[in-house]
Order: sequence, then structure tokens, then C-alpha cells
Amino acid sequence: MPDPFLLSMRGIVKIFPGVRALDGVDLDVRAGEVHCLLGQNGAGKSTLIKVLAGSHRPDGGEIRWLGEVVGLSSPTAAIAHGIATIYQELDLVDGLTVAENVYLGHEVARGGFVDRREARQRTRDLLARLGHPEISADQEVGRLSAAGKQIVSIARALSHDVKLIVMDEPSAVLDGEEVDNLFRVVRQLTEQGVAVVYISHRLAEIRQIGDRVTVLKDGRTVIVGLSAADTPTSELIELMTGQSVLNTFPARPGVRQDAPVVLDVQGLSRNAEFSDVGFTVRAGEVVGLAGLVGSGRSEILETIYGARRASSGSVAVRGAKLRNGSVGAAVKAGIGLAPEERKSQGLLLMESVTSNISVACLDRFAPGGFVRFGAERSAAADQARALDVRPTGVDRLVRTLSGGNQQKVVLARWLLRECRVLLLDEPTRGVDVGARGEMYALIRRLADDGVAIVVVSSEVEEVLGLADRVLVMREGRVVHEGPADEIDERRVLDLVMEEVAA
Amino acid sequence: MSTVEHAPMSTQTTTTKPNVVARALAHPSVRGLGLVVALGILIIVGLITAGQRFGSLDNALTILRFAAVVGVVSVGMTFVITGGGIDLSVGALVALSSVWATTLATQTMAEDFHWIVMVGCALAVGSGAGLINGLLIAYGRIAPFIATLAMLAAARGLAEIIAQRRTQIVEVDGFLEVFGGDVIGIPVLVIMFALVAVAGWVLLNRTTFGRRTVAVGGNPEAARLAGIKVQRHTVLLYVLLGLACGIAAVMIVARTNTGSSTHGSLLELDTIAAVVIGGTLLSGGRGTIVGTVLGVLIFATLTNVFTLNNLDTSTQAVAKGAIIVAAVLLQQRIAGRSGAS
Amino acid sequence: MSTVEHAPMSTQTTTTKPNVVARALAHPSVRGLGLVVALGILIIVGLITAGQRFGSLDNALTILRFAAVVGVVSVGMTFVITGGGIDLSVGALVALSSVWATTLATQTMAEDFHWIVMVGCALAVGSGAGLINGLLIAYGRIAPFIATLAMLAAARGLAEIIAQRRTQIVEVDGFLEVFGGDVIGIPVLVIMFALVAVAGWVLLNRTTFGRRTVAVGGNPEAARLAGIKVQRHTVLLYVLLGLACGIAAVMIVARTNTGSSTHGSLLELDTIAAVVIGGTLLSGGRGTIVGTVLGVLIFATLTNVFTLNNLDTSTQAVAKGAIIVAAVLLQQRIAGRSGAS
Amino acid sequence: TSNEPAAEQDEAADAGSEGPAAADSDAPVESGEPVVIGFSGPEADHGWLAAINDSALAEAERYDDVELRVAEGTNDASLQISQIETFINDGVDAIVLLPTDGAALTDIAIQAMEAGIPVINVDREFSSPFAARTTILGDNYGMGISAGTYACGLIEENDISDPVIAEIAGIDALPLTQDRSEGFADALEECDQEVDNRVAAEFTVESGEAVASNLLQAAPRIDIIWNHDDDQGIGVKAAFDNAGRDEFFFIGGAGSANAMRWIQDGEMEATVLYPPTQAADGIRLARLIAQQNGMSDLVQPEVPRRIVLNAPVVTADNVEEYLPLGFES
Ligand SMILES: Nc1ncnc2c1ncn2[C@@H]1O[C@H](COP(=O)(O)OP(=O)(O)OP(=O)(O)O)[C@@H](O)[C@H]1O
Ligand SMILES: Nc1ncnc2c1ncn2[C@@H]1O[C@H](COP(=O)(O)OP(=O)(O)OP(=O)(O)O)[C@@H](O)[C@H]1O
Ligand SMILES: [Mg+2]
Ligand SMILES: [Mg+2]
Repeated sequence: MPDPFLLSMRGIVKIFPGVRALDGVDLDVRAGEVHCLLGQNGAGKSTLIKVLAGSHRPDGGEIRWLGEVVGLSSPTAAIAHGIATIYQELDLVDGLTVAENVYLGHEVARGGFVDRREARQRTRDLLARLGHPEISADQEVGRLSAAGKQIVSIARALSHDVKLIVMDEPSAVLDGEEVDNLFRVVRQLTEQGVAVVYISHRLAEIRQIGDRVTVLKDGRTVIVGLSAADTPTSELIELMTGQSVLNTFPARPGVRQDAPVVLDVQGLSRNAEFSDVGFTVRAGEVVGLAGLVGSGRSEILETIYGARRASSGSVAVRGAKLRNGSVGAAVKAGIGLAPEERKSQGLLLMESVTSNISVACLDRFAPGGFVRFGAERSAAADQARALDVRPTGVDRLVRTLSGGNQQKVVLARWLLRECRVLLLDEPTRGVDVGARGEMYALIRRLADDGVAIVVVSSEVEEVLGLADRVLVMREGRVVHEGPADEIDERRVLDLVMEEVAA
Repeated sequence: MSTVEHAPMSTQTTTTKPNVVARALAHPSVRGLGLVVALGILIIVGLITAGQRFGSLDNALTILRFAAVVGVVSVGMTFVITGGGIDLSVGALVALSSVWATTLATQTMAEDFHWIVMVGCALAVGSGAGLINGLLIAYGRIAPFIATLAMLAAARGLAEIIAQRRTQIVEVDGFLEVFGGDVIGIPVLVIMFALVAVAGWVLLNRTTFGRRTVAVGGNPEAARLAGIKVQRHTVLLYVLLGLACGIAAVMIVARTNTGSSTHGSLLELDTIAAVVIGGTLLSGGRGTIVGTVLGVLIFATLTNVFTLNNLDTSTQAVAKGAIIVAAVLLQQRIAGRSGAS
Repeated sequence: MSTVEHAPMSTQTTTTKPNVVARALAHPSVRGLGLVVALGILIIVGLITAGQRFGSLDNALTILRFAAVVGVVSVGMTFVITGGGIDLSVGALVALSSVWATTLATQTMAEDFHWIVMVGCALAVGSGAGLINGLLIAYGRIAPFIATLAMLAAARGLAEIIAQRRTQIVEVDGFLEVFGGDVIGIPVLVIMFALVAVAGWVLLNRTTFGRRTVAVGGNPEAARLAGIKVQRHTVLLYVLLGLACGIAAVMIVARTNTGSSTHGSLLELDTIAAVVIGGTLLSGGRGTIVGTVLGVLIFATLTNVFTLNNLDTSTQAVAKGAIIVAAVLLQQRIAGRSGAS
Repeated sequence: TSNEPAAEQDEAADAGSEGPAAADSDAPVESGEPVVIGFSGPEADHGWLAAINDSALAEAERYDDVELRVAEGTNDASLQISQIETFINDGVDAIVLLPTDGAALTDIAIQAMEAGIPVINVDREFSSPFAARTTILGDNYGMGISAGTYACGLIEENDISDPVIAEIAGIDALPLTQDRSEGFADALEECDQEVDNRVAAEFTVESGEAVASNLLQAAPRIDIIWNHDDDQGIGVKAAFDNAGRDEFFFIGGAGSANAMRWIQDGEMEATVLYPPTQAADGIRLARLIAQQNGMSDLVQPEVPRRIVLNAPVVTADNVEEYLPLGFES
């Protein structure tokens, strides 16, 4: 009798120098289902799907595909079987156009010569199917925003003729609208009998799209094929973390009206990206920026930080105006920025966790320019512990950390450096529920210590839950400003899409 | 549903405008605009300072013939650099190929020795050495700089041993007639350069091989995950360059009528300079043949103008340095003008 | 609750042991283990083939004296490469510094001319040229390869002009006594090399400057967003290297008692080779002074062993190529043995 | 100083011409006490410098009492110094040294002398008389003089009105190139002429071809060309042939076998001799000095302090006589 499962993995083991990343993992996937993979940061999700994609060789275990035992020795082999993967880290080639990236490795070609018109056409169709006709097939991928890149990698996966698509946290860089687009596509696929393995830390999404759930913990399978529909979120969280219920958002004490204005942004504009943005942040206040991807929020933060040059407008800290386009000035004034794209903007991949955390405030541990490693290391270790970076041990190379843990390291850097103003761009991207609680608490604690904080997040819920005041952005303009508790998620979405209604 | 349609539309408005520029900028020929200007200025200077002596067709051909050898190797080098590598051994490979081929010719002086054999030998030696480079780098995991540096030393040494430190003078009938001659007034060497350049352009921009080269150089991991055999591809790149060195060797032999272990000395610097000036990223992931050809022409014209004006070598060197810097800065300003961020 | 406690514990127990290895591996000296072995083998070969002639203290000093000049520049080069750059102009800078300083000395032949002035001049010229390199690269945004290639041409040309292509003979009293002499049997040149190496090691591994160099080389954008003044830091790196070239110039002048525009020819290749062989990443972000010093010593010893066995240059070249490859492969195997992925 | 070479002509002619002639004919000489001779010269990858090495080796071969240590091959003074240091450490009996740069190796040579090792200085002169026991000079300045004087002669004979004179130098950064050019200019001065076009190659065939082809464009008409070096001359000649230009008198330098054949075939006017046999002479003298013998081969009983090889001009008339001296490029 035929195997009921499209894919079944049994007792998969993967050992890296330093960790048993996978220690006997099982996974069953049926044709036409959306199978969700849950687990804390470092649980082994990405490693598992890399084994499935033929990118990592497993050190043990058995993989059955359509009932046959298969050795997925290389990415080519996996693709040949009809397994396409969207990796957690955007693995695209900046120097190539969108179309070339989509068909990289299986180019539309005749006798070695690329048929560019055909490739372009097919790419347009794919992008349209994903609801993004505006992304040009001839554009260089390097010039796309993080979100744009994610869309391209999804198109890339769809460009293969597949039976199974693996998506590793595709929604991390997407906002609500984008996620809806994605889900629409996923449903189309499943209707055609294609199976989807879906990884995300947003449990709400699991509810929306998931059929069955497999939970990983510390490289082991906790439970296989749980029904997504009738498993309460609290139970999922308990399975993942071992903790029962989490108090997600910390209480808001409310900002004292006499609290001094720390950050004062006025009429800030930058050619195509945003215009006439103005707001103030008081000591102890958390301001949230909500908006669609591409609404220019990252650009605003980077401009305030001096990493981009404003075409007009001003930024002042404690009343003192900052020199335009000077990171040095911003840093001197006590501003810190946790950037959006951890790999390209945040991390020194070849360096240890310690030096990644300490790099922004090295002088503190270096009286007279000579670094005192003891002090540096322990300070870094404290932050790492506070954010529960796993595996512990601040000497391991950041390269070997899981995506979420890398994100925690970036954040830890800015928490360690005592700033007056903290700009956080997608701080919880790819961070698991457990650690999010910790982060929210930490951010609030900093605020209570008098730090002025600006948070950009694509999760409206997060913005509303965390911030005292929210700014809603659309197409680079502030369309609403007000206390967070006087506005709800639905209203924000309406604002974001307003001209649609009109 | 409608929202799904519209939301992206809205972003479009913000993105498209910069995108047009972006796309235009991405196009090599425009990135090369600065070079065209630089070359133009150089030509004008030449005409002003040396007048007809510079403007004559003869002189143009002299420049082109001079550029041809460096040009052929530079085209090959463009691939290796775009693919994320570097090759310091090109000069030595040219020397080795030239010596090997010519000693073969001079030793087997049998009547029935056809020049085709000699050419074949040169190409084979070049590709062979390139293959070794590629294997050391792709499978031996030796840094390209080091592997090819080792090859540089070894190949020159071997060339000297083979040639017993003598300059091999070629008397293969037919050879010079073919490669030394010209077709409708255009020297064969120049034609060879043109063919290699065109072939290189097509290969890089229109074939899967070329696109994969960019991927391998730009993001090897992504290339690997896309199912590209990165190691094998890398080897091919170095073989390709080795082949180009073989061709260049044939051209030098035709030019100087000799094979010598001193041929192509410092060729590595000239070619890499031409390629990088041309706009190919030394770190890999972006390459332009048009730019490379322009780079080669600029350097060749520069030398010619210097000679016509009877500058002494020292002054030439200083001027050359200054001009390189000026050219690159000019290039950036023009790119900047076109609105790059 | 208890589970929360245990989860990390469990991973910890599995991780800590291997971590030691990982940490150890990260440590340069161990990455350099292969080099030590290679050097050891080389020494054994030397002893077998040349016996006492190789083993003598005199010969050891000869090797060190020869290594000193290349060594000093290589230490500086390690910083530039670790910081994500490259400098092809070092040889030319040494030549320029030596010529400038010595012409100054020979022309202003006043009695009251103190050798300190000459030394100061050499250092100033070196640093100055380095500053120009740095500015062109950091603020002019010219690719390091191109900027320093231009400087290479310009500096050599200028050196020739200043020296009028004559070798400048130094007759500054005191100078040779100081730099030509030795302290308790150890030549001053060797001592200078040792001091530079130690200073370099401390600077790279123990100071914020060193740590920032690594950051700038590893991920410039991240470094910039972390508040490091990347451009200014880059300039400093090239000034540092320029200074090293100045010191090297003084050493060559002391060694040859002359300043000449031909000094330090191909020094760029020797130094970069030594640095990269040593284990510093050519792409930046990781550097090791220990490795560099070992690399320099290996090349110096190699040459010495060749000379003692009076090999002809051709054979030397071939052997050198083979040995470089062997050394790197050996190094990898050993690193691999210790369990790096 | 232009007549100084002439003064030593006869003696020089001996030392010059007898080298290879002897090397061919002489039966192995009776051996004296065994001596170790160290020889170091610049990078000898081809042509004239290779001939230098070969003739040194060949000379050493002739004596079974000579052990030759060759530390060949470098254009880097610093490296050559360490090679000489090695010789000193070895305690060789004599050193034959062709320095990449005379001045740069003077100190180490003095050290060798002080260590009791006689140094025979070949070709490029040290900056101190105490640096060498004997000096065998190739006369670069004299070479230029000869070339220039011959050029003047040509202008005279063919009474060329305002002739275009071109010069193709060798590696321009080398002092020896400067000497040659200076000599050439000074000699031309005598018949109030001057160099109209000057380019510099790198002693290699390829560079010779490259600069020559550009030179031909720079000067549409040329009457006389002096090329410093017959090795690069092959490339220079190729450039002439490629461009189909032969309206000028082509004078070479060093005197390679090629050049001499060309002279025989009338494809070249003349070449100024700069025999690579000096190293052989150096070895011979080194042996004699090391063995404390007099210079039996020469007229005087004592080894002279200074031998300057003059730079005769080889033309169609005397080429047969000089052919044995010609070296293969
Ligand atoms: N190349 C590597 N070398 C060493 N250890 C690694 C490597 N890649 C992953 N690991 C380790 O394997 C474990 C699992 O990592 P993985 O990326 O699979 O976690 P994850 O479930 O994807 O976490 P996240 O939700 O943060 O992405 C982690 O402890 C990580 O440190
Ligand atoms: N590197 C880039 N080159 C060109 N345009 C860019 C680049 N990065 C972003 N953009 C454009 O700038 C605008 C804002 O980009 P971005 O997506 O960062 O905004 P955002 O609101 O920060 O979105 P996110 O929620 O992803 O942070 C978009 O139109 C985007 O296409
Ligand atoms: Mg992951
Ligand atoms: Mg953003």
C-alpha cells in the first residue's frame, strides 16, 4: 500500500561543531496540506529544512519521499524531486535582475543562450500572481527593499514545478497586507495538491493558514502533526517553551507630561522615500511607527540616525540640532539604531557574540584604548543572558547562531550601549514568543529609565501593545498620530489603506 | 480583493521613478559612460599635442595592435574577477605558452610541421595551466591570490627551463603570413581581439554561463542553493582565462616573432587595472566587458600619446598615476550625476 | 518552570566542550600552527641539505636581516588587508621615501645635518603618501586596488625624478653606526622588526583601534551604523602602512647605504603573499600578525635554503610555487584536523 | 673621460676577446690548490645576463680546482646583499660580484674584503675603491660614446642634413642606462647633434617591440636609431618589419649573435660590443688571486686593479672577427 505521506523524515540528526542542532527529529507532510513548524529560536527549524533542501547533509536519520527512501545529497537533488525552499536569510544575488534571480540555476534558455523575453514574461506573471506587478523584472535585486527581496524569493520558489514548498519565516519582513497576499497564493498551491511547510513565530498566522503543526524543542520533536485548528495557542506556547502562559505586553505607566522632550524631528523629508515627517519623543516614552512595507519607516529611522542625508527638515536631541547626514553626530548625541537587515547592516558574522555586542561601545571597556576583555565579556554575557541568546557562551561565532538569536544579538548591542534615544527597526523580527516577552519587558524598562524609544514594526498588534503613542505612515507621510490606547488594529489598517476606501 | 490589488499599486508610485534611473544605472554601457568621456578627452589631447601623427590611421592601428594582447587577456580576466576570483599568473602563462609552442616549433623543425600545431600547443598549455589554477582554487580551497601567485612563480620558472633562457625565434612558414598580416587593412591581431571581445560580451550577458558567473561571484552560497555547481564553474572560469592567455601568447609570438620567458611581464597588473577601471567589481558579482575594452583602450592610448610627446618614463609614470585617479573620479561624478545614491 | 531552567542547561552541557575547541580555533596562533610546521620542515630541509652552513647563528641572522624589511611592511599590510583594503604601492613608497630622505641628506651636506632629520623625512614621506592613498580610497571612493596602483606608478616616477635616476649614496655620519650596528649581537634591523611586530600585535589584538579595524573589514556598513567613523579609520590604516614603508625605507638605506628608485621592487607581492599565507583574509575582517611574521620568515628561509644549495633561479621559482601550494594545503589539513567546518 | 677606454684598449681587447676563445680551445689547465668561488649576479632570465652566468659556469668548469657557488638571480639589492652575506658566512675563498647596483652593494663588498675574502667586481662599479680587489668594468658610458661617435660618422659619410636620431634605451631606472644615454648624448654633441626621440624598454623582446612600434609613429622619418640592447633588439627589429620601415641606420648594443647575423645579412648597420665574457674573466682572476698566483695569462705578473673592457663597434667589416663573442639572446 502507498505511503500516506508525501514526505516523512525520521530521526534526523545534524551535528555542528559545538551543537547537536538536530537530535532525532521526525516530520510528516501530506500532499496539499500546510504543515507548520514551530519552535523557539535555535530549536532547529532552519537546520531541518536545510537538510530537506539538500543544503546540509544529515548525520543520521531517514528521509522518505513518496514512500521511497531518498538521499538528498545536494540542492539540485532536492529541486529535482520537486522540493523548493524559501530560506530564512534572503539568498539572492544583488548583481542580477529580478528575472535572472528567479530563474537562477534553471534559466529559461535555448542552447545555453538565455531567452530573456520569455524569462521576463514568466517573472512578471509570477509577481502579478503574488500581487506585486509593480516590481520590475529588469530591476537589480540589490536595489529592492527587504520586503521586495522576500517577494522575489517567493516568486523564485514558485518558478519551480514543485510538490513541496518550504517557507522559513517568509512573513518576518512582510506586513499584514503582504501576508494576506502570500496566504492567498499558498491556498492556491494547496488546492493544486502542493504541500507547504510553513515556519513562523507569529502564532496567529499558524491559526490562519496551518492544517497541522509539528513542534521542535532543542533539536528534538516535541509533537508531530498536531491539528492546528483545534489546539489552543496557549498549548502551542507551552509545547514550544515549557512555560504556560506569557504576559505579552508590559503595563504602560504613562508618560509624565512634564517629562522633557528628548527627540524632536521636524519637517523631515528625503526625496522619493518620505516627506514632512515631524514628531517628538519625551523621556520615558515609546513611540511606534506603523505602516505598510515600503512606507519609508526604515528610511526615517536611518535619516534621524544620520545614516541617510535628509533633503530637508531637522533632528534635535535635547534641543540641540544634529548635523545632517552624520552618524557621528547622532551617536555623540546619544542616539542608537538597531537596523532592519541584521545580516547586511548589523552583524560581524565572523566575529564572536561578545565583540558583536560590545562593538558599539567599545571605549567603555577600553580605558586608554586598551580593551579589558574580562569586563567586555561579562557585560556582553549579561545582555545575552537577559535576551536568552542560545546556545549560551558568548565566544561562539555569530555566524553559527540561528536567525532569531542573531537578531537578539543585534538588539543586545544597543541595549548594552546606554543611549538617550533608541531607534528600533523591526526589533522582534524572527524572535520567538518567549523571547519577545523578554524584549518587550526590556524595552519598557529602558523607557522607565528615561530613554526615548522609537519602534518600527510591521506587526500592528506589536506597535499598539508596546508603544505609548503611534504614528501611522502611508507612502512616506504621517497620516495619523495619537495615543496607542485610543486606536485599534482595524482602524490602523484602514488608515494605512485609506485612499482605497476613498 | 481590491485592496490586495491596490496596496502594491500605491508603493509603485513611490518606487517606479527611482527604479527607472536604477535600471538605467545598472546597465553597463551607462556605467561606462565616464570611461568614454575619459577616452574622448585623451584622444582630444592626443590630437592637440601630436596632431596628424596621432590622428593617422596607422597610429590608430598601432594603438589597437598594442591593445590587442592585453585586451584578450583582460576579457578573460573579466570573467574570473566577476566570478569572485583573481589571477596573478596570466603574464607567466603567456610566457609559458609562447615558449612551449615556439620550442616545439624550433625543435621539431621537420618540413611537415604545420603552424596549426604550434597554435594548438599554445592554447593547450594555457588552458592546462588555467585548469591547474582552477582545481587548486575550487577543490584545493586555496585563496585565488595565493594559488595563482604560486602559478606565477612556477610557470615563469618552467618557461625559463624549457627555453633554456634563450629567446626562441620562430621560422614556421605560414604562421607569420597568417597572424602577422591583415584583412582589408585591419591587422589580424586586432580582428582577433575584436572577436574575443564580442564573444566575451555574448558569453557574459546572454548565456546561462555568464549569468551564473555573476551569481557565483556575487553570492556563492545563493548560487550553490540554486543548484549551480559552484566549484566546477569556478574551474571553468580559470580554464577560460588560461585559454585567453594561450591566444595572447600566439598573438605575442606573431608580434615579436619570438617566444620568450620574459613575455607578458607585469601583464597581470595591466589587465587587472584595465578590468577594474572598466567598472568590474574586484570583489566579484558585477562585470562589464564593454568597460574592460574601454579600460584597455585608455591605457593603450595613454602610452601612445606619451610616446608621441616624447615624455620620459618617469614623467609618464607620474602622469599615468594622476590620470588613473582623474578618470575614476570623473567616472563617479558622471554616475553620481545620473542619480545613483 | 523547571523545564525553563533545564532547557538551556541541557544545550549548555552539550555545547561547552566543543566551544573550547571553537574558541581555540578562533585563536590566530593555532590557525598558524600549520605555518609553524611548514617552517619547521623547511628548517629541517635546510639542516639536511646545508648542515652547519644553514644552522650557524650567522646564517640565522642573515635570514632575519633579510626578513626584517619585508617584515615591517607586511605588519602594516596586515592592518590594511584586515580592514578590507589592499595596497600595491608599498614598494614604490619605500623607494620614494628612501630617495627623498637620501637626496635631502646628500644635498644639504652641511656639517650640522643630523641623521634624525633624514629618518624623520623618510617617515614623513611614507606617512604622507599613505595619507593620500587613504584619502583617495576613503573619501574619493576609489577602489583600493586602483588608487594604490596609481600611487605605485606615480611614486616610482617621482622617486626617479627626485633621484635623477642616480643611486644616492649616504654619507651621514652616525646613521650607519646606529642602524647598521647591532645590540648584544643582534642587528638593529632585526630588533626594529621585532619591535614593529610586537607593537602591531598589541595594536591589532588588544586595542579598540585593532578591534575596529576588524569590524571595518568584516562589515563596513554594520561598522558605520555601530558609530565607527569608517572613513577616518580607513585613512588611518593607510597612513599606518605608509609609516611602515617609511621605516622600511630607513632600514633599506641602512642596509645598502643608498637611496634608490629601484628599492623595494615587487615588495607589494612579497608582502601581500606573506600576509595572506599567514592566514589573514584577503577579503578583510580577519587578520593575524603572528601568521604574517611566520609567512615572512618562511619566504626568507626558503630563499636562503635555495641560495645555500645554489639552485638556479628557474628551479627556485618552480620549487617556490610548489612549496607555497604545499604549505597552504598542509595548513588546511591541520586546521581541518582540529575540527573546523 | 671619453678617451680613457682607448688608453686601455689593447689590454682590454685581450681580456675581452680571449675569454671565450680560450674557453673553447684550451685543454684543462694544471690545477692548483682547490678554491671555493662565490658568484652572484642580477636576475639572469635570458640573453646577455644569461650569457654572463653561462660563461662564468663554463669558465669554472675548466678548472677542477674550482668549486663555484652560484647565488644568481635578483634585481633586489637587499636580497643580493643577503646572498653575499651567505658567502661570507660560508667563508668562500673569493667572490665574483656583478651587483644589481654598484653603490648599494659596496658596503657588503667591503665587509667581505675585511673578512679577508677578495672581491672581484664585474661590470657595474662599486662606489669605493676598497670594495674590490679587482674591477672588470664593462664601460656603459663608453658604449654610448662608441654608438654616438659611430652615428656621427654615418651622418658625415652620408652627409645627412639635420638627421632625426632616435634612441631606444633599456630599463630607465638603472644607473647603467643613464650612463649609456649620457655617453651617447655627449658623443653626438661632438658633431653637434642631439637625440630627437627617446623611448625606454625593459631589456625584453616584448617591451622592445611595444616601444619601438610607438616610436615609429612618433617619428615618421628616422635616420639613425641606437638600441641599447640586442635582446630587446629582437622585438625592436620585429616592430620595424611589422611597420615595413627600414629607411634608417639601425645600431644595436651588447653584440648578440643575432645582431651579428643581421649585420652579416645587411639588416643591421652595426652593434656596440659589450661582451658577457667579463664574468668568465672574473672567475679566472678570482682563482688566480685566491691561489695567490700572478696573472700568468696576462703580460704583467700582478693582477691589475682595474680592467676596463672597451666597447668596439661591430660592423659588416669586422663582424667575422667578433662573431665568436656573440651570445645567443
Ligand atoms: N553553521 C552552523 N554552525 C554551528 N552551529 C549552527 C550552524 N547553524 C545553526 N547552528 C546551530 O543549530 C541550532 C539550530 O539553529 P536553527 O537555525 O535551525 O534554529 P531555528 O529553529 O531556525 O531558530 P530561528 O527561529 O531563530 O531561526 C542553533 O543552536 C544554532 O546555533
Ligand atoms: N536600497 C534601496 N534602493 C532603492 N529603493 C529602496 C531601497 N530600500 C528601500 N527602498 C524603497 O524605499 C521605500 C521604503 O523602503 P522600506 O521597505 O525600507 O520602508 P519601510 O517602511 O521601512 O518598510 P519595512 O517595513 O520593510 O521597514 C520603498 O519604496 C522601497 O522600495
Ligand atoms: Mg531559522
Ligand atoms: Mg524598513
